[in-house]
Amino acid sequence: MLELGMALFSGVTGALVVASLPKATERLRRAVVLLFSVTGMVFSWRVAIKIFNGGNIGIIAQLGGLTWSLDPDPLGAMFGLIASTLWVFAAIYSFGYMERKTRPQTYYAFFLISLSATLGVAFSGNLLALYFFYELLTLATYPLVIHERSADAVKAGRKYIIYSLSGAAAILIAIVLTYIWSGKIDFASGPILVNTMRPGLNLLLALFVGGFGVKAALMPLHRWLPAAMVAPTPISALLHAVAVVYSGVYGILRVVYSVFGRELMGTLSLARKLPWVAAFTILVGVIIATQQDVLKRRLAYHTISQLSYILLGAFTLQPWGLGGAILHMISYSTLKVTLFFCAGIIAERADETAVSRMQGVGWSLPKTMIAFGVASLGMVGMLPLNTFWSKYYLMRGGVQSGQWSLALVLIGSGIINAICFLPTVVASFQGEKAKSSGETGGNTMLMLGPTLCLAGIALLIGLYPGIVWPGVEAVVNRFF
Amino acid sequence: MGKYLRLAFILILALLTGYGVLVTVAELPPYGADTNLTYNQVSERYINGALEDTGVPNMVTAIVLDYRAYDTMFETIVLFTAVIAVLITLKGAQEEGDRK
Amino acid sequence: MKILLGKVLINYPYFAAVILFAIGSATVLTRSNLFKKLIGINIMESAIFLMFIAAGSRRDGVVPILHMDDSLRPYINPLPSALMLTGIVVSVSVTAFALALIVRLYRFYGTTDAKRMSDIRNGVAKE
Amino acid sequence: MTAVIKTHLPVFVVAAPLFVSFLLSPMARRFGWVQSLVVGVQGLGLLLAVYLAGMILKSSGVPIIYSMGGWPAPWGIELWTGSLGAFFLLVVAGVTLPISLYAVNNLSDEVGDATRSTRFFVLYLLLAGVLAGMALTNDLFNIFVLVEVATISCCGLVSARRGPNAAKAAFNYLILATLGSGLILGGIGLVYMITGNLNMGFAGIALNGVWQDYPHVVWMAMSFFLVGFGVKAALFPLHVWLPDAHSTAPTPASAILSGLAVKGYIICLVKILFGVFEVHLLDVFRLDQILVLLGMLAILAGSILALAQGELKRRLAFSTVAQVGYIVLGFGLMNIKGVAGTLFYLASHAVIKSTLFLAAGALISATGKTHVKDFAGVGRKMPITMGVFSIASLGLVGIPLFSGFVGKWYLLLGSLEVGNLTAAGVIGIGSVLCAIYLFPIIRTAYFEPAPEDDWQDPGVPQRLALVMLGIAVIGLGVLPGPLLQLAQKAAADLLIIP
Repeated sequence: MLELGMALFSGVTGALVVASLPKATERLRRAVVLLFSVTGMVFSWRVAIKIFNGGNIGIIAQLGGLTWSLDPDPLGAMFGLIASTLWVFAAIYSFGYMERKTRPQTYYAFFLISLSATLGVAFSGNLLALYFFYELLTLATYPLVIHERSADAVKAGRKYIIYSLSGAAAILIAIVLTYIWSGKIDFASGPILVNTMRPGLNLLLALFVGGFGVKAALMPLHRWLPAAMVAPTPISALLHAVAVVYSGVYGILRVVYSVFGRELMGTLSLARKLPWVAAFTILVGVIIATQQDVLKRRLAYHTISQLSYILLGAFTLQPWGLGGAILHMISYSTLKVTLFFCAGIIAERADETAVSRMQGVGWSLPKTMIAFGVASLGMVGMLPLNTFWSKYYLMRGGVQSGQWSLALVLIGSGIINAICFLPTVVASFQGEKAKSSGETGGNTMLMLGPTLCLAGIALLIGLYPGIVWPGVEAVVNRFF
Repeated sequence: MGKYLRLAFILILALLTGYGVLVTVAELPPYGADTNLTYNQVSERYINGALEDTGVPNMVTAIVLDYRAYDTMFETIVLFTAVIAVLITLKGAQEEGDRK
Repeated sequence: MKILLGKVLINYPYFAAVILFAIGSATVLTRSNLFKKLIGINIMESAIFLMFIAAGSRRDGVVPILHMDDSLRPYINPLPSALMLTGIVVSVSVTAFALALIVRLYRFYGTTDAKRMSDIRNGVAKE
Repeated sequence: MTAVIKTHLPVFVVAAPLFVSFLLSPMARRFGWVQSLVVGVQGLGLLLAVYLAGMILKSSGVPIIYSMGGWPAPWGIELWTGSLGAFFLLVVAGVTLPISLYAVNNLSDEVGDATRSTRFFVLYLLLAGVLAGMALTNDLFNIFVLVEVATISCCGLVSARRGPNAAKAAFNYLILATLGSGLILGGIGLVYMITGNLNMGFAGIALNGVWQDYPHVVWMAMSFFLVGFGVKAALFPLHVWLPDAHSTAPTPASAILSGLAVKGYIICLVKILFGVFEVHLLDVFRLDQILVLLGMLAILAGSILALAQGELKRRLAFSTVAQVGYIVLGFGLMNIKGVAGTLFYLASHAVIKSTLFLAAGALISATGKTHVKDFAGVGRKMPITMGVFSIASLGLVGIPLFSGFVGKWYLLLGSLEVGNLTAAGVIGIGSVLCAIYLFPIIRTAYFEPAPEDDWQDPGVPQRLALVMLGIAVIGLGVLPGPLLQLAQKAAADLLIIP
């Protein structure tokens, strides 16, 4: 109860404190941001541990004539844990990144509100609360997308709002349909529609997947994501590679396992097509990524592709697939944040955003490029890294569901991933040493520290996957 | 072309409305008949009970000033409203000037 | 069709009201002179008054004022007449207000024609 | 004693503002405090409305019937304070109070000197009283007279604004509204001819017996009412007068016109449709489907037209066209959730749109600019105004925990319960379009650098009014309880479900 409240409100409280601080107190502001991010993280860890041990925390409130409930289950706790942990890293990285940027106050305030909104999505116990926090997340991240205030940023923000709100409208209609058909909207008592056999379920599934698919960047609903890359790098890293897009992915996982339930899903004709939508997104996303020259855009398309790994695992409706999906949620997020952080450092320090002109950057920014290289290897799915395990389980899930070709898609995508990133890493260590301000200087440690730390965590999980296994197991046991 | 199309549209609309109105007129209770539905308990009482109820031999007066005096109150309010509206329209709005 | 027309003929006051209503509303919608619009409104309202009064009428009916000598002849229905008194007052009020608005518009634009007013507003009017 | 007060309360609620409006002009010559008298009488009205609504709610919808002049129902005129009446009365009183508070000592720019301001308040009070009358009346011809007073006072409020544009808008409004009145009166005439009653309950009973003999007359009467009230309520293809009138009117007048007057006509239409023709006939003549269709059309067209407007007040005015679509659509759903939702939506839109117009007026008078792109940086300079504007926008878009969401939720429930997925989709699209036309204003206000001008929030009463409305938007969203219950009772009454 207390943990849940503390985790949820630390972000909003922090935002209020930041907003009320005087403008010129940069150090104090950083301390506040760090304090509240860490509070959020600590309490979501405590919530998660309690939930994984079979505990139960729930708050139910009657507001607006409707029932709202916060009642995290292992899946939600896992999502909250991933998001809040990465938030702390992003916060520290932001301190370095925002050093010479304008409007830090707005930035940090909305950064913290987004933390609350994301945790709200994670901890929501019924569809209404999920919808509310999902909308709130859209609104809270909008100012971050348009932080640069350039014409491009405003345009991207507009696109983001239109896509997200359209998706939310579809979700709302789907929620109302669910409520009318089954009379309940809470996740706690097993799948909502479990005993509902009626025509129109395919349509309902399409509405849900279409709605959450916007944020999960399921093709062809992905177009806002590359546009939103105009945001500051920590935001791209955290929100558009992890938190916001995960809220969409999380929504789809919820729909599949808590609204429809896997038995019902197995009988729907649309559900059999969904893995192929995900497979299509995986391949096309990564192929488009190889053709992008701007590093951040390449990473964006790559994100689109990787998110569908998780969805693919979920759509197989097999324990191995779901386990792989959860594991991929953990491992992919660490690596992708690392990649984005590296991209930010390269853009800041070497003033370079194009992949084709990266020769020699590796010599001037060796630590960054090593981290980048490690993360790239992870994206391919090499053994000492955590994504190896998640891909392995995803493939097992695909095979288990009797669809061999899904495993082939994953292997093929791994190869294209290699084409996508490894040449860049190799090229960066060739040629002359590029002009750069190097990896020293006031804010570098603040940026480099979290980056290396995350790469280290990825390696650690790769070597000892047992440390995250209890969580994954708890989630899988919840639904199987 | 667009003009003719618009004209045709208006014509069709007018014809349809006209036909509808014609049918409606034909369907209304026949004019002046004693069997009309308006001769029910309501008008009965106005006709036969007005003197007793209100002491006025003129039934229209009885209705206006007694049975439905609430309407008459609003009738005066309509007049009052119109007076105020005329005043607010004309008085004090002159300073916008004569453009001529 | 014949029966229809016959019935329409029986109900000729209503038919007249309908035609007046059509004339009135057509005037309102097609004329650009503000006075003509206003007159159209008045025609239209008269049409409805006519319809109401006709609805209250009765063959061989007499005015609804109680008279002692002759109670054989029926009185007409007094209610529509009473209602239309109110209706007429409403119509007068609307007319008065509309005239006031026309006066104000005339003071500014020097015309009572809606088309010329919008021309003047758009700045393309030529004397 | 309490019984006497209880029976006479409805009359008092209607008569009090009218009475004060008569006194206002002569009193204004002597005393300087008449404007606070207006606020006072509105405050009293709100208290009484809350009391009445509480009473109706406690007695679970048993109406308070008052026969005017002591003449019982088919002969005299009835005031029928049922759940619907109490509901709308509450809405009227709740919205007119902050608007009048906003108007106090704030009219000199838009309206003129003290005399003109007083006359403005006279018209304002007349409109308020007449709207209360609309909520309670149960007589067809009385509705016509009330509608006429409302029309003339609305046009008067528009023409109170200085400048020729206002006069032109008021004239167009007056002419078209009178055309609508003519149709309404014609409809009343047709109903009277085939039922012989003007009291809505009796007319309904009589109509139930005879409608099969006069199907065309019933159909014609329905369409007369629909078009007549449609013109006045700015139902989509008949909305042509609204944007000019609502955008040129003085700010408080825009607020009450868009927020309440339009709804008054809708309530009258609903009373006639559901009270005289009743659900059964509406069903037979397929009016439910027509209403849903018209509503969807209005939502889409209104929102798209609003998008095209560059002027702030015009954009808000077109948004009203779209929102009227939601309300009409909800009534067409003909189930308890849809109708209750649409009633709640009506209330929440009354609050939200008044808030938006008042805030927009404050912005325009502080900055002297009217285009939506001109308000860069206003959010920091006028925090209260822009904050309330943002809250209201979020409410209109339908973010959860703001009042618009509750209404939309029930509208969606209602439309999906009858299996109308298209309507649900249009409601969703409408919300997105609403976000597209409102959010850019908020973005420029908060996220763009402000010019050096010295812009400020309006004076204390105005700020108080804005804050009251802002709290109402959130309050209705978080705790809609009693109002929603009342709306549900009203819906049950309308649909004749015990």
